[in-house]
Order: sequence, then structure tokens, then C-alpha cells
Amino acid sequence: MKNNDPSISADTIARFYKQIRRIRRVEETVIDLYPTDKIKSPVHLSIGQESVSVAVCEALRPTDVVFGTYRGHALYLAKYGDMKAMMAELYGKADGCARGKAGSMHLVDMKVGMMGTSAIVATSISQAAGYAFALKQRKSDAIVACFYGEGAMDEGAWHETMNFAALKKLPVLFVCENNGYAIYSSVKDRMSSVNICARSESYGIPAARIENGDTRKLYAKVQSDAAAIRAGSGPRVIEAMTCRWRDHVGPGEDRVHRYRPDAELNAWIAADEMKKLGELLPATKRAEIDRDVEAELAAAITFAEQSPYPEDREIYDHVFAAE
Amino acid sequence: MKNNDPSISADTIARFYKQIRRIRRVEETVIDLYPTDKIKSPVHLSIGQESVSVAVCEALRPTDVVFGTYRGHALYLAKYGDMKAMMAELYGKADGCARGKAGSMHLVDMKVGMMGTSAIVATSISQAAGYAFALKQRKSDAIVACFYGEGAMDEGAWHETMNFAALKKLPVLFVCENNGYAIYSSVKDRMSSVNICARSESYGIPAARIENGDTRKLYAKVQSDAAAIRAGSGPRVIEAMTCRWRDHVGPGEDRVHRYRPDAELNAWIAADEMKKLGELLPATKRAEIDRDVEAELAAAITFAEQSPYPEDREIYDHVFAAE
Amino acid sequence: MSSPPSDARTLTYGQALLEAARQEMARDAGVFIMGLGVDDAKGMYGTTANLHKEFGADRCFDTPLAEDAMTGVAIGAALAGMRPIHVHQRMDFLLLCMNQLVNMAAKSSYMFSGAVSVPLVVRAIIGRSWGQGAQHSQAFHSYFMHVPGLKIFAPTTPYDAKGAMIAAIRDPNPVVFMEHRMLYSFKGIVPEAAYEVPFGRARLLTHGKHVTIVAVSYMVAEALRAKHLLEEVGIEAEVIDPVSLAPLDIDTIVTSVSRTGRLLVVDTSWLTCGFSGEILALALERLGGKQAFQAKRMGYAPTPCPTTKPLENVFYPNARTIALAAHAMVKGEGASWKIEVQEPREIAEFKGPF
Amino acid sequence: MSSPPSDARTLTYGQALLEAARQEMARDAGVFIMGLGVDDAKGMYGTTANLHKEFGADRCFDTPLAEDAMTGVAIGAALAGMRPIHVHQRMDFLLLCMNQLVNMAAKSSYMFSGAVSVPLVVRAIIGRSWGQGAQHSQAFHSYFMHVPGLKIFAPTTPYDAKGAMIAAIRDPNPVVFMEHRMLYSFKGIVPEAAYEVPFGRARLLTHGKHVTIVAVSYMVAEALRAKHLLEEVGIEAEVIDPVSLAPLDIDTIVTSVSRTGRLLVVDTSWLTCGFSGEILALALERLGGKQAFQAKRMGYAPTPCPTTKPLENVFYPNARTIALAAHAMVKGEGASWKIEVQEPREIAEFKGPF
Ligand SMILES: Cc1ncc(C[n+]2csc(CCOP(=O)(O)OP(=O)(O)O)c2C)c(N)n1
Ligand SMILES: Cc1ncc(C[n+]2csc(CCOP(=O)(O)OP(=O)(O)O)c2C)c(N)n1
Ligand SMILES: [Mg+2]
Ligand SMILES: [Mg+2]
Repeated sequence: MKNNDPSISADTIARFYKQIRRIRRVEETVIDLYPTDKIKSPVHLSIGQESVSVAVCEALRPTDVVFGTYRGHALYLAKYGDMKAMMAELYGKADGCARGKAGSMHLVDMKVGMMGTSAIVATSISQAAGYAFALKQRKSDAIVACFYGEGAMDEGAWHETMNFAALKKLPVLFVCENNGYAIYSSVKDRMSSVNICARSESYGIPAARIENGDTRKLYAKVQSDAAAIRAGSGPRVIEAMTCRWRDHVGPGEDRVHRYRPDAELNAWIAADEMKKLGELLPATKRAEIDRDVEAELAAAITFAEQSPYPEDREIYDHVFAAE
Repeated sequence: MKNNDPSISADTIARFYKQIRRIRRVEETVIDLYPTDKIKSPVHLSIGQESVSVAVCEALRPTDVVFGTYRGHALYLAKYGDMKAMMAELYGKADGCARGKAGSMHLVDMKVGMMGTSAIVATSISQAAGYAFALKQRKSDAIVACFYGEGAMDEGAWHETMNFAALKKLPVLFVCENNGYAIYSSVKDRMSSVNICARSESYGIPAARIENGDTRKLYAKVQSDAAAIRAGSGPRVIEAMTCRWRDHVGPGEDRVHRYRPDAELNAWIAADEMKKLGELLPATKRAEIDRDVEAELAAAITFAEQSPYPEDREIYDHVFAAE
Repeated sequence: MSSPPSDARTLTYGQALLEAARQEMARDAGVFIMGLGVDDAKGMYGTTANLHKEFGADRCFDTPLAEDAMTGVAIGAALAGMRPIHVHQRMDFLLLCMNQLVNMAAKSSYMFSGAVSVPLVVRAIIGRSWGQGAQHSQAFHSYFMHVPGLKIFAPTTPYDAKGAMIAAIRDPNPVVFMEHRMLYSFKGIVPEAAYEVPFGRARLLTHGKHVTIVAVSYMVAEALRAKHLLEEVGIEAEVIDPVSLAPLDIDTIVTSVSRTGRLLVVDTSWLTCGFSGEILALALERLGGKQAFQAKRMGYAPTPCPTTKPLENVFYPNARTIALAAHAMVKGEGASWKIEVQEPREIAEFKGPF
Repeated sequence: MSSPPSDARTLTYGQALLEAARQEMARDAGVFIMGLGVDDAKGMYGTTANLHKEFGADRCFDTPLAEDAMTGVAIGAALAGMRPIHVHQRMDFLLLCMNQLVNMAAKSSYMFSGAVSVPLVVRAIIGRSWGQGAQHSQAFHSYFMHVPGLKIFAPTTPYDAKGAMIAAIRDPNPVVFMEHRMLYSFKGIVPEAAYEVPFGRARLLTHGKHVTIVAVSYMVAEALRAKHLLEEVGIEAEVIDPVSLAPLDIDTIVTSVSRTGRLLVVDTSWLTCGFSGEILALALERLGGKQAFQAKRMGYAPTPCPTTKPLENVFYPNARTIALAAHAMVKGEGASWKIEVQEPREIAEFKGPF
């Protein structure tokens, strides 16, 4: 396979690969660890969906800010959130990114612009718009990227936010990760017309669909959208087609629930972006990246294992922010 | 002026006129009475908007059901709600349609399919869909008409309901009364794109706008929509352009608030549907109708005046429905 | 009515809820179930399993993620005379439909002076197991108790689960039906024939002269465990399960307190403006001036729910902390008592589904 | 800090709120106001009048009707370090944004262990005048008291309105700021310079030995009127205005109750799981066993709010019913007392705007 897009350098491809690989390996490790009960936090894995977060975050600037969901491992790592702090957080340890109070569903790393995620569907969307409002007010050139599943579009909060973001021309890129399902419920059974772009456009927001989780196409599209948004265009919507390979929640297989055709999942797995991107790299480069990822991962696990649990009295900390 | 639509009989025109006249005169009387403090209930007058309720209700069957808003006088009377019970309700009297507990904002007359209205914007829309769901479930041939202001479309509940109603092909006609304002806030300052029909259509719901509050056009459109809905088409949306002549709430003039151009209001007043329809009638017929309306109105006022207030102990009634 | 007949069949709490729904759906064509995932393979922890196959896709159906409008839809159907059961996998999600529940459902009968009624059941599941965190573990019964016009059940046993569900479905008013994830596996005797557990009747589960323990939902299980611990040191606790939170059977509680002189309330939520404070206030209004009594309430720590297990263990009351609190009330704050208690099976062995 | 300095300038409660906002907007460019109608000619009963002209349309702006998302927008802006003030013309509308307020704003600092804070002010106006009915007259402070992570002010005087608003704006946490339509015309001395009224400090408004009356918001005005009525029959009432409902200054209340032996709480909402029950419970926990005291709570009738004036008069506590209740506590239930009280001016003369 060749990289046919001349605007995307070999280094960039290597970064895509490495980022996807980091996410994949972290989550595979979570699957392995889960039966030990060391991670007592419900996990929503993004295996299969990594390319969306990676492509978007690579096209953003480090100073840009992202809002995501409980399915947040990919986004956290793609935005270069601290892997050690994430792993310690899943373990419920004191060195976790939120000292064990957050768990998998509420990852946060403010140093890199990774806003804390919510376990209530669609609730971060309006907050992302509010953050973008603040950026605009301050004439910052940073923008916000807001990730949500297609399920979130059912919620009234989505509608209210699209209207407001468009009305105020806010600097926000909405990324709808359309994996076709909300838990085991097909988008076809929840949306009267499955027309995610058209619905978004009805607010006057330009919207485009990217098929197949294609990292390079997504990256290029986000680059141009982000530039437009920075220039004051107002919000944009990207519908990123993708696929969750594992069960909705927990470490398990998805097929066992038999709610979707096996062929659908098989096709997505066959078109794995990690594999595709890996094949674009020289074998030595790929091996080097894989080694680095394993080393980082091993260090993160050791870190998490060795970190202490928070002390009981910590339960009372941070109910209120100090002055 | 001539009635150019051959499908609309002279009798129908007379009914339109009479219904609009009834509403107009009731509300003019409310304005007159208000300074006496006999009506201690905030009133949202529909003067100027009568034609929408009248056209829709004339095209519906008596067994059809309507859901409306706190601006409910027109709908209540258009659906042939009991004028005496309405007037007594505004007076807070025991013979009111809800024994004084409802006031102007929550009129109800279940005998004629006038569902109780709500003072929280957009909250009846989903209930209308639920009622339609029940009708469909029971294979009833009745349909629901659901009225809301264009302001209600800002709310998430509107979006969620459109999606569900379309998804389940519910027998409901949505009537958006677009009077251009929510209190003193222009629709242009609240909607990113003022495209009420297009937004509705993005759910796969056919939508059409009727300009100028035209009673006859509205009537014809509702007739065909209602027939389609009865035949199983699923929901339809009508955007009925209209104009509120008086202040948002209370009996006062609107112009004093200076939030919209005088010319806008003047144009609507000049195109008054009551006047237009009246001119289509022979003068004697019109005079006869006017007399009947005054007699009915006088009787309603007398009824309200003479009705007693509910007794104190009634406050505890109906918190819960009896078995 | 108030105690299980001698019928030896045993069901889990989850199965009892399923049976109640099945029987009522068979009895009344107006009963239907809606909610996210009610027709999927997991069938809401089994409580709605296969009902869509048995009664058809229009009587047990999945919905879009739209808590607010779907509540309105349920109310609208109820206004038309149907009997919807709207299921929420987490009680936390009810915050998205408070407007429909509180401004609309609770007030419709009253605002329209009885012209309409809203025979609606809202099933709300408290999501505790472990690691659920701040947004998937809350209970909001106090919100619904605060406003007139809503009824609330929070049954603890399979017997009450079935009977209360049937009573809720048949009631012409909106009923919030509060369940707890950790109760689903609990087993108990459940008669096969349909029966109603009445609103407004509490259950005195054990007799004892030293302290009255009133507990809500899953906390009843922990209170009963505490009772056994207390027995070992000669303290007799009277454990009361209110079952119906609105209307509330305060008489049973106050009568018990007037006997024991001590009131300990254990809630599945926070204390402030909650169920536990309400019980204290009612007891004080009834007994105040007449009889002095000790009172204490327990519930969630005054923090959001932390995710990590060690802090979660501090967050929730449990058999041990309940027993210690009762012990301190009876023997005085100073009296020390060392007890070790194992984590309850349902939590220690939890492996999902979440 | 706790009592007005001798500055003779008088403002209404509404003007005091406007001044607080103006001064803070001038001081801090991050402060902005949003809400339906805040920039219209009526300027939210004058409390936001012309701020859009003075500070620009991006610092005081109207919004779409979208309580849920606009609350999220405000929170998002607060997360980015701004200080939004989100105004709701009726507290009833907060039921549409409970999810953002309770699941998000209240928990953000905690869930993320202090990585973020949410310096947000939510202004919520209780809509009573007359005829507002079931959906335009409610107060939900107990909902916000129930969950950890929110602060709540409910000032009664112009002085406290200004100082509490400034404190609320400057606080790094989400604050629900509860106002009452009938307070806007009240006048009082208000210093011109900015000052803060502290959270968690109650005001003892009058001294008296017979009964402690704790009242919330507009009920403070009625309680003070009741106090004067009670004086005529030799009953001395100690009236307490908590000002800050969360954190709550329970010490001032309990100290007073331990002096008077009688606690009467008058709320602007229902009793069950409300503020009034909370005060009773707290007092009982502090004094129970140590000291017997009488307790009673008053608030909305246990019904939705009826529209018609005669029933509305029964729905709300007033100076007369408060005085009678205190009288009965002091002199015994049997003791009769005939009092006539005129309807308060602010209600009798009300002509809108609604
Ligand atoms: C408001 C709300 N309703 C329901 C749920 C339960 N729930 C958790 S995840 C989920 C599916 C969401 O689907 P989607 O938005 O497509 O995201 P995905 O899980 O596919 O990434 C649901 C229904 C929730 N967490 N919040
Ligand atoms: C949820 C909610 N938000 C705000 C209000 C305050 N309010 C009452 S009427 C109104 C305007 C609604 O406008 P529209 O829907 O266009 O109806 P119209 O009054 O023009 O008939 C507003 C904002 C309310 N009653 N409910
Ligand atoms: Mg999805
Ligand atoms: Mg309008």
C-alpha cells in the first residue's frame, strides 16, 4: 500500500500509526487486566475507533481544546494526555489524572487541553460551545473540537447547541463519531432519517461525512475546517464513520450480543486503519514504534501498580473549588 | 372582496368569520375588564393570531384532539370550548373549566378535545406526540394537532419530538404559529437560520409555510394534511405566519415596547383576517353573527360574574386522581 | 395484603419485576414499556426480557436517547388513557426530564381539576455496583417527594417488587418506581397470581426495643445485616422498610420510635433536604415536646460519588457503619466496638453487566 | 461585614442587583450576563437594564429558548475561566437544566479533583405575584441543597442582594442565586462601593425569647410582619434570615432555638424533603437528647399552586398564619387569637410586569 496523499508526510503517517497503536495497545492491555479486578471502573473501549481521535488531534494545535465522552481513552491519548496518569486513574490510584475520583469515564488532562469527560450522553456538547464562546470573546486563535457519538444527536441538547453555536459563529468543530449504534440500538431505529450531515446543515453549519475511518482524509478535512474556523467561519460538523469492535461497555467481545451482522464488523476489522498505516511505514520504523509503545505501556502499568490508593480523608477534597 | 376558492362554501366563510369574531371579542372584553382586577390571571392575548386556530380547527373533526400553549384563548374557542367556562376560569370562579385552578394559561375542555395547556414553552409538543402514539396504537382515525410558537423550536424538546414522531409515523399535525417573536426577542436573534420548514423537513417531515395568516389557504392545507395523516402518512408541519397585535402578556399595547418596526404591525393590522372574511359576507349575515357573538359574550360574562369562588377546602382536591 | 402468603415459589427481584410487567401487559392492552434498551438481549437486567417478542414491538420498544421528549410522549399516551412504563437505566438520567415529571405529570390532574389523569410508571434504577462514579450512582427520590402529585415506590424484596409494580401500573397517577442495581439478584418468595402491595404502608421487618432503623431500598439489606451484628452485643433493632415513600407511612415509624426512643435513618442518597431529614422532621413534629428521642441519619457522604473503590467504601453506609451508629446511639458515643464485616456478596462478586 | 454601614443611600432590591452586576462587569471583563430577555426594554425587572448598552452585546445578551444547552454554554465558558451569570425569569424553568446543574456543574470540581472549577451564577426568580399558577411560582432551593457542590444564596434585603451577588460572582463555584418577584420593590440602605456578603452567615434580625422563626426569601418579610403582630400579645420572636442556604449557618439557628425552645421554619416551597424539614432535622441532631424543643414548619400547601386568588391565599403562608402558628406554639393549640391582617402592599397593588 502507498501513501497517495502527497500533502501528508512520512513523519505524519508515522505519528498517526504510533498514536493509534498506543491507544490500541493500552486498551488491549485493559482487556487483559480486567479479569483481575484491578480496574474497578466500567470501561468503554474505543478499539476500532482510534483513527478518528488521532486524525482530529493531529490536525489540531496543542493549544486547542477537546471535549469528548465516557468513551474517552482514544481521545485522551490522541491529545497526548499522560498515559501513566490515565492508567493510574483506571486503577483508582492517587496518581491518576483525577486521583482516582474519575475513573475511565471522566478522564481529564488540562495540561494538554483534554477537558474532563461526562458519562451522561450529549452533556459536553453545549459546554464545548460555551468554551468556544469564551475563546471567541477573548479573541483567542484556539478552537474547540467536540466529539460525540451519533446517539448524542437524539438529545435535545444537541439541537439547542447547534443552533446557538451557529447563531454566534463559535469557533468549534463538532465531530460526530458515527459507529452506527448506541449500545445495541441501531441508528436506524432511533433517527427518523439517518441524515446526520443534512440535519447539521439545517442550522446553517457546513457538514461533511468521512467514510471508513480514513485517517488521512479525516486529517486533511480537519486541517481545512480548523483553518476556516480559526478565520471566523463559525462551526463545522464532521461525520466520521467508524466502528466499535468490542462490546459497548466492559472488556468483552461484541459479537456475542448478536445485534448486528457479523459481516459488518468483519469488514471494518479487515479495513483496520492501524494495519493500513503500519503498512505504509518501513518495517524497521514500525518495529521501532512498536517497541517504544510497549515500553511506554509497561512503564504506565508499573506506575499504576505502584501508585498508592488515595487516603480515605481525600473523599472530602474538591467538593468545592478553593478561591 | 370575493371568495375565490370554490371549494370553500359561503357557510364555511361565515363560520370562519364567526369563530374569529368570537375570539376577538372575548379578548377585547378581557382588555376592558383587566383594569378592574376581576381577572387575576396573566393573559397572553391572541388578537391578530385568531385565524390560525380557527382555520386548523375548522378543518379538523370534533373527535380530533388539540394541544396548545399558554396563549390559548383562540385555540380553546376555535375548538368550541365552552366560552362560559373559560370566562369563569379567567375570573377564578368555581364554574371555570378547571374550577379556578388553571387560569388563562391552562385552559382545558376535554369534551371538545381541547387538551390543557402549559405555561412552560414547548412542553406540550412531546405530549401531543404521545397522545398521537396512543391513537395509532388503538387504530383510531382521530389525529392530533399540536400548536406551538416559533420560540418553542429553540427548545430541545422540539427536536426530540420531531425525530420520534417521524420515526414512528405518528398521526400528528404540528402547527408552528410563527409570529416572529418570543416575548420581545426576534426569531432572527434566536435561530441561526430562520428556516422553520427546512428544519422540520430534516427529520423527514413534509412542511409548508402559509403566509399572511390566510384562513382559507390554511384551512385547505390542513384539510389535505389531515387526510394524509389519517391515511397513515405520519406527521406534517405547517408554519403559519401570523402576528400578535398586543403585548406578549397582559392587556397592553405592544408598540410601547418599541422592539419591532411599527410598519410591520401596521401591515398585519391592515390585512386583518376578520375584516377580510367579514367583507365576504352579506352585511345582514355579518350583523346577525355579530349580534350572536355579543349575546354569547354577554352571557359568558354574566355567568362568570355570578359564579362563586371555589371554597377554601377545594385547594386540596385533585392533587391525585381518584381510582 | 401485608405479608407474603405461604407459597414456596422463589424468584429474584428482577424476575419479580418481569413477571409483574408480563401479567399486567396481558391483563390490559393499554400497558406498554418504553426505554433505551428495553428490547435488547440484556432486557434491562432481565426485567423486560423478551416482552417485545411476547407482546409485539409496539408494546415494548427502544427509544431514541431523548429523556425529556420520551417522558412527554409517555405522559401524552397516559393522558389518552394508556398505561406507559418508562424505564431509565440510571436514575441520574431523570435530571433530563424533571420538567416533564415535575412541571407536567405531577400537576396535570390538579391544574385541570381532575379533567385528566396521568397513569404513568417511571422506573428508575440506582446504578451502584462499583466504579460508577459521580453520574451513575445517584438517587433522587427526595426530589419527587418534594412536589405534590407524584407517588413513589422503592421496594426492597422480590415480593414487594412485584406487588408494588402491579399497584403502580394500576394507579391512575404518575408513580416513580425506584429500583437498585444491587437488589436484582436477591431472591424471595413471590406468589404467581397478580397482587398489589399498597401505597402508604411500611413494613416492620424486625422487632426490637433499643433502636428504630428506617432504611431505603438497598440500605434495607444493609440494615438487616447490621441488625444481626447488633444482636451479638445485645442490641435489638427494629428495622423498617417504608416501601412506599409517597404516600409515606409515618405512623409505623413514629410508633416504633416512641417505643425505642432512638431513630436512625439510612438513605441511599445525601442527607440535606433528603428522605432521612424528612423522617427526622416528621418524628420531631409528632413527638416533639411530648417525648425526647435521639435521632441520627446516614446516607451518602457529602460529596459526589468517587470512582475508586477505597473512597467508594467511605461514600456509602454499610452494615458495619450502620451497626456502629446504632451502637453509639444505644451505648453512648464513647463506647467502643470492634467489628469486621465482609463486603456484601452482590458487590464483591459483581462482574457486570453495568 | 454583617451589618450595613451608616450610608444613607437607599436602593430597591432590584436596583441593588443591577448595581452589583454593573460593578462586577466593570471590574472583571470575564463577567457576562445571558438569559431570555436580559437585554430587552424591561431588563429583567430592571435588574439588567441597559447593561448591554454599557458593556456591549456580547456581555449582556438574549439567548434562544434553550435552558439546558444555555446552562451548558455557561458552564463551558466558566470552565474556560469566564464568570457567566445566567438569568431565569422563573425558577420553574430550572427543571429544564437540572442535568447540567446537578450532574455537571455541581460535580466538575470533584470529578476532576480540582483540575477545573465552575464560577457560575444562576439567577432564579420565584414568580409569585398573583395568578401565576402551578408552573410559574415554584422554588427549588431544596433540590440544590440536596447535592454537594452547589452554593445557594437567597437574600431578602437590598443590602444582602448586592453583597451576595458580588460574593456569588467572585466565588469560584456554581452558585444558585434565588430571588423573589415580590422583593424587587423593597427598599433599603445600600453602600455604593462594592462589598461581599459572606456565604454561610445567617442574620439574626430581631431578638426575642419565646420563639425562633427561620424564614426564607420573601417569607422573611412576612415573618417580620408576624413578629409585630406577636408583639401586641406579648410574644417575642427571634427572626432569622439564613441568607445563604448552602453553606448554611445552622449554629445561629440552633443557638437561638436552645434559647427559645421553639422553632418555626417558614419556607417559600413545600415542606416534604425541603429546607424547613432540614432545619428541623439539624436542630434535632444537635439538641436531641439534650433539650426538648417544639418544632413546626410552614410552607406551600401540599398541592400545586392554584391560580385563583382565594385558593392562592390559602396556598401561601402569610404574616397572619405565621403569627397564629407561633402563637399556638407559645400559648398552646387551644389558645384563640383573632387577628385581621391586610394583604401586603406589594401583592395587593401588583399590576405587572409579570
Ligand atoms: C442521557 C443518557 N442517556 C442514556 C445513557 C445510557 N447510555 C450510555 S452510552 C449510550 C449510547 C450512546 O451512543 P453514542 O452516542 O452513539 O456513543 P457510543 O457509545 O456509540 O460511542 C447510552 C444510551 C446515558 N449515559 N446518558
Ligand atoms: C421553558 C420556558 N422558557 C421561557 C419561558 C418564558 N416565556 C414565556 S412565553 C415566551 C415566548 C415564547 O415564544 P413563542 O414560542 O414564539 O410563543 P408566542 O409567545 O410568540 O406565542 C417565553 C420565553 C417559558 N414560559 N418557558
Ligand atoms: Mg454510537
Ligand atoms: Mg412567537
